[in-house]
Amino acid sequence: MQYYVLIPLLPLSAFVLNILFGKKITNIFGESFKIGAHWISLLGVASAFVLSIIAVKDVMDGHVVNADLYTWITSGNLRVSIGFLIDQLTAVMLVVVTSVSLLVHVYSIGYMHGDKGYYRFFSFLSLFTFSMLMLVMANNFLQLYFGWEMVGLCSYFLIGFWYEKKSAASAAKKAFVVNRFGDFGFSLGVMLVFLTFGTLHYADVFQGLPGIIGQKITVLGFRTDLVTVIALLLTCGAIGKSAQLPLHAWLPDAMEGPTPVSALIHAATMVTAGVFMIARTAPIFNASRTAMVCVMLIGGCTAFFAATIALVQNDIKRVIAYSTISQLGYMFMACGAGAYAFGIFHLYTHAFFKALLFLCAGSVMHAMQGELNIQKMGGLKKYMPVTYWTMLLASLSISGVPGLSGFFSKDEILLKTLASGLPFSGVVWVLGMLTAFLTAFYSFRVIFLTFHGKFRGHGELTHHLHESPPSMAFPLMVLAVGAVAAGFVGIPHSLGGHDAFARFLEPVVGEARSEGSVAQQWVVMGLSILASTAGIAGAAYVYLKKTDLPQMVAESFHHLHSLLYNKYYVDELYDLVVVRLFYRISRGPINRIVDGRIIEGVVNGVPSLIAWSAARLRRVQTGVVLHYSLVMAGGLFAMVVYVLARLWKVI
Amino acid sequence: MRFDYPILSILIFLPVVSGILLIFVSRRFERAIKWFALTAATLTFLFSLPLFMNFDKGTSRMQFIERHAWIDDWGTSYFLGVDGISILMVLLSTLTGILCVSISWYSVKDKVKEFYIALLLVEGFMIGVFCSLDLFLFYIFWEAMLIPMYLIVGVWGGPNRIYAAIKFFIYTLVGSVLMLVGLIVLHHVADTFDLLKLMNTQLPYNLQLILFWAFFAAFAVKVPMFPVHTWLPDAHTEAPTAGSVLLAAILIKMGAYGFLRFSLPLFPQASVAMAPVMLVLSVIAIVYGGLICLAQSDLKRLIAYSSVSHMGFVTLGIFAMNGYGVQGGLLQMINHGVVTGGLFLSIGIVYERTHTRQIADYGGLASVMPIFAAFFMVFTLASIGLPGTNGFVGEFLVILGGFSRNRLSGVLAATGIIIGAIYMLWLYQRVFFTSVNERIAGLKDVSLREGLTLLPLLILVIWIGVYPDFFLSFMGTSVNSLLARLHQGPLDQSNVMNGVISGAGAFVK
Amino acid sequence: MVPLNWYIWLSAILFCTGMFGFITRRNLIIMLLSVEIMFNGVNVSLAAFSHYLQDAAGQVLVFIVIAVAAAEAAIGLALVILLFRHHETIMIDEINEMKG
Amino acid sequence: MIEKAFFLYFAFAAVAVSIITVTRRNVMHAVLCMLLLFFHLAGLYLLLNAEFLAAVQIIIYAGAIMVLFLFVIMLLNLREDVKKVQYGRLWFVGVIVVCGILLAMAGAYVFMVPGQRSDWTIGRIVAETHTAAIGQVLYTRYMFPFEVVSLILLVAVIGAIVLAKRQLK
Repeated sequence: MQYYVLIPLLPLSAFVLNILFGKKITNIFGESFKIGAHWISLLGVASAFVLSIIAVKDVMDGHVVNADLYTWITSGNLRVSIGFLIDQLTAVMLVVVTSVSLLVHVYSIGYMHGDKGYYRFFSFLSLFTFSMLMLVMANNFLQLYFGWEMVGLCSYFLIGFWYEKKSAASAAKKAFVVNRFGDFGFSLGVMLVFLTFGTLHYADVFQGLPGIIGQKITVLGFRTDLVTVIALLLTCGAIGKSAQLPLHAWLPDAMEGPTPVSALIHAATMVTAGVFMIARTAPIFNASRTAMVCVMLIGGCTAFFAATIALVQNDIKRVIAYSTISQLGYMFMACGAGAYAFGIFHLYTHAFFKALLFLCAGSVMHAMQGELNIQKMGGLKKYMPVTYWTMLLASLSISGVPGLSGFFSKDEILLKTLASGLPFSGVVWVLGMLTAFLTAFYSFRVIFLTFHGKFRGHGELTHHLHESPPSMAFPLMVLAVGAVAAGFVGIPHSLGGHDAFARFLEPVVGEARSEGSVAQQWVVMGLSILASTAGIAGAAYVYLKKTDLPQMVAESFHHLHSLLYNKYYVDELYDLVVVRLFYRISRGPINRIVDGRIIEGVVNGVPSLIAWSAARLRRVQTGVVLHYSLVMAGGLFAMVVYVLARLWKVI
Repeated sequence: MRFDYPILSILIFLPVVSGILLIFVSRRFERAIKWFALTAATLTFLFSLPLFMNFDKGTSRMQFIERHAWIDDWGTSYFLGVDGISILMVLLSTLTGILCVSISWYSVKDKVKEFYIALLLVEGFMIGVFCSLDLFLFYIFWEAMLIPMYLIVGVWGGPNRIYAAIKFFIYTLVGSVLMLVGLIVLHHVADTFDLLKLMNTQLPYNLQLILFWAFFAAFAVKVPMFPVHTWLPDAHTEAPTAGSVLLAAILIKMGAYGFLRFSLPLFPQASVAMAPVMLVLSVIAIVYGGLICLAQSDLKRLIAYSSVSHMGFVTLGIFAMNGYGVQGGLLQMINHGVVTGGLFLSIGIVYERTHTRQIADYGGLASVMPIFAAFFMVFTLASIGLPGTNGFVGEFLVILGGFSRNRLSGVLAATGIIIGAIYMLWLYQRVFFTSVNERIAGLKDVSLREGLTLLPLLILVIWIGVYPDFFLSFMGTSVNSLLARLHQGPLDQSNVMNGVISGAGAFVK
Repeated sequence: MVPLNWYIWLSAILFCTGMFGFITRRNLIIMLLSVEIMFNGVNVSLAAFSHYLQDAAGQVLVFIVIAVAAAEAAIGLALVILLFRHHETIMIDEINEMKG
Repeated sequence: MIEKAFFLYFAFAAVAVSIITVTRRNVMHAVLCMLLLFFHLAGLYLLLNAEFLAAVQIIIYAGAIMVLFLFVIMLLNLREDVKKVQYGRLWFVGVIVVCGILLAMAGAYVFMVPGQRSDWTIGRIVAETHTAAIGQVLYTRYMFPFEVVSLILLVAVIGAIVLAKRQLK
């Protein structure tokens, strides 16, 4: 057996051990002696991380693995196996997943300390790691789908980790169900892929792809391009998982889960699965211009849309959540523009700084006794310096300050979008630029409101304010290094680098559609630097100098503010149109009328009709002999007449 | 493959004879009666294992055949055998038998002896249904099973049990009577009840249509398909736990099994012609059954309606009439038996403690009974078809089958997955999450006996989910030969409406 | 020689008279008497046919009818006694225990 | 001619008497009229050369059955019933039906075709004596009905006793 089989298997066994025996371990060793359930998970994930590094090295040496483990489902032509494909793309994902997961595991030791579901938390984290690894290592669509759904399940478990809270339970369900809407399209896409190509293995599908380009298919009476339909169906799944418009509504609610979960699942790894999937199936998307434009438009709109909402939110985790949606929009933009490598590059850098942002937020929450409202914070800089400095680095990175990792990836995306030459690419590029400005603004709004100025919270809280324990601080520092340096692997040519990251991924996802002219490169870079500095400066001016300005702006643009503050009323709309409608239909027409009246009416109606007619018929039995004799005589008469009539005919 | 001992007869008559023997045991020895019933059920299960081991997966012929002369004048004989379509159902029946005995250990308190007699009789007759290769014998088992089942619902059921039992009985009886008429017609034409001989008889198309609808009446009620499903929620809700489990796991599979065993091979052209109608009904059942779950406030009723939806997948798969669909449908039959059986067992466990089935009376159960919550979670996930559980494999194959037969039916069936997730997770949330409802505070978690009852099903959920090939390999050959038979005749799909009309006309005549 | 028709007309009229009594009278004993009249009406025609067709079978039938009439009268009257004991009346439409 | 005269007398008397029977308020009167009817019918049987039947008519009907009726009437106290309305409420319907049947029968006679004559001529009956003739037919061809009738009578005897007995221990 090859070592790579162990990469998902180790976290899986950690999960099994933990879920079965975790409680006992915790009980035996007790809270004080800190050999808790986390060691099993930690061990599993750490070894997976080490093996991933080995795998990356192997891939760099040119050993691409594509091997089947065993046959999962056989039915007719359908042969699906559980197998592993480890190429450059997978290698990147392996590193991202296992490293962030490992750090979040370490962080959780401190963060979840004393929670009664301690072992449960770690077992689910391990299960998530396993599922995510299965997702990225899959060598066929169905296994991808397996991982896809399993990470959704883990997300469900972990969002609803504090299930006693009704909001947490509802958010968990919402996340799962909204994702199911996306998966609906995804699963149909997988089926269409199978029916078109007769196989679900990536390699075979991509091989058969040239043969079906130009084929038509009838969908609801329209004849459309087959590849486009497949690509759009796959996009459905990606939209759901990566929280793009219009299925983004679950991600902000998902912040009900513990913060490490938000960092790992709802920022760094799971939500990027959509981007990963698009990159993985890049040949299919490349074959359909329509699908690419769709993806790019969705990405651009989502990026801008989410960034505007993030401007006015007061819940620190929600701001970061909307920022995640917005950054995922960038990745979609990149994929849509055909620059898959840069989408993945942004995914990779984003994983570090976004996980860091979340973990810092968790650290702040930890100190603030669970308070999330940034309006009630302030001046935390002096109490928690590690958290402050790391979060500042992350914010600088996300804002795209030159030299930090976020700068390289975002800049490249904007450039490649502009250069792609696809329809609407200009519009999307403008949206991306605006988003860059907004991103810098809201990121620093959080920084300034949280760490600068005076403490605006409850007076008593000041006694509790303290830096987080080392197990939490250590991951912050490691991630901060990542947030700063992760981008160095992909320094573009124009800055004297070699674009090493994109070169590395080229065998899998191909080159970008166009490098863009030198002039474009410099203009885009300049504009994006301008946007980020403007955003930071604007935030500093508004939230440090003129602290009453936000209030004034909010009042004078009252409608716009409440529109943004209420997230464009999307939740309310969905509640009205989807949720209510479902329940209405179910309760009224279906349950009460069709089932209750019509079907049950017929079913119970037949016996009651019989009973009714019997009640009428029994009146014939008067019990009076005279009536019976009369009827007998009448019968006799009738018989005689009948016989006579027959005789009459004969004669 | 033949044994030197009649294994199928043993499987059928071991429980039946044990049930009859129990009649002579005094009702005072309750413990002895329970242990006896458990032993009988376990022995039956153990006897079914050699069947499993020695089954030859490479052939579509009937195996373990037993044939004895019975009533020669009518062309009927005592003829048993299994193939890839029925063997898994036999195994599921024997397994379910044990679980039903075990789950009723303390929950059935009065008329204990009679209860176990009825239970054992049902088990034996059910196995008989799945093994019979003679239509007359099949009909006898089919009807015989109804009587003890009627008693289980009507005697040991909930407050509204009489209504439910009578409804169940009349519904199924009406269907069965039409099937009986069909049987007689079939015998009149072919002069035999022997299934294998009948399969070699080419019936005229119009006759096939009539017979198809006659058999449809019986099978559709059992499945239950869309307009004739309303007995199911009532019967499930009122039945005792073991009754619900038997209903869900085995009894309603008999309808789908009937389609596969009789309707499709005996009336191939009619089945092909009527398949679109069946597909429409199946899709309606999937969506309708799922939507109606959202309006339910009773745990068992909700699961019962979800059965309607899931059985819609089964019939969709069968009438998709391609390898994926039929195999998926068959696997989905097993899956639904395992999963819904598990859900009903779980509800029985908690009902024994709280004596309420109203969802509103629960809440926060996960804090009170964590192990139970874990079990229920797995069954819930399997029910919504999460990959890695058995539900996914079945649903995927069925939808794939439906999709390749008719895209729209596949798409609509796939919406069933969304709806399924909504109602099951909503149910789970209302029962297990949020703060602890005071009515259920302090309940004991599952006992060892209850855990052991649920565990086999849990293992099956994961096993089929992770390595379904083991189970699919049993069916492959049989399904392929069935499909080959189905598609050998002239396919005339354009003439469906004419078929319906002439079929109806023939009925009138 | 009396024509056969005359006997048959007589038989018909007697039969109808008996039937009239049976249908219209409320008194159970009278009804029984009416039945006897109907029997007799039939007997007349049987005997007449026997004579005109020179067949002894007709008379044998009359013989059998008389025996059955006797049995009927015995059972009927026993029932009358029983009814009278229970209801203090033999007016038949006052007794409707068999009403559905 | 004299035969016709006798027939007409017996026939009209029988009809008149039967009408009187069914219309009496007093049951006793009805029974006595019924007796008269039986005697007249016996006369008709004589006209038909059935002297054995005439004897049976008088012995069994008049002698046994009517006596049974008389006993029962005397056993019951029918004073109340005598005062009540004697005809059912639907009597006119009865009349219509009866008239209808009479008409229908009349219609039927139009088509009446006598069957084939058999071999029991007057001469043969006279030669064998009437009783012996009936006996020959009754105990050969009609043996089975005869046995059945005997069983019916047995049942009637037992039934009548069981029904009319006051209490069964």
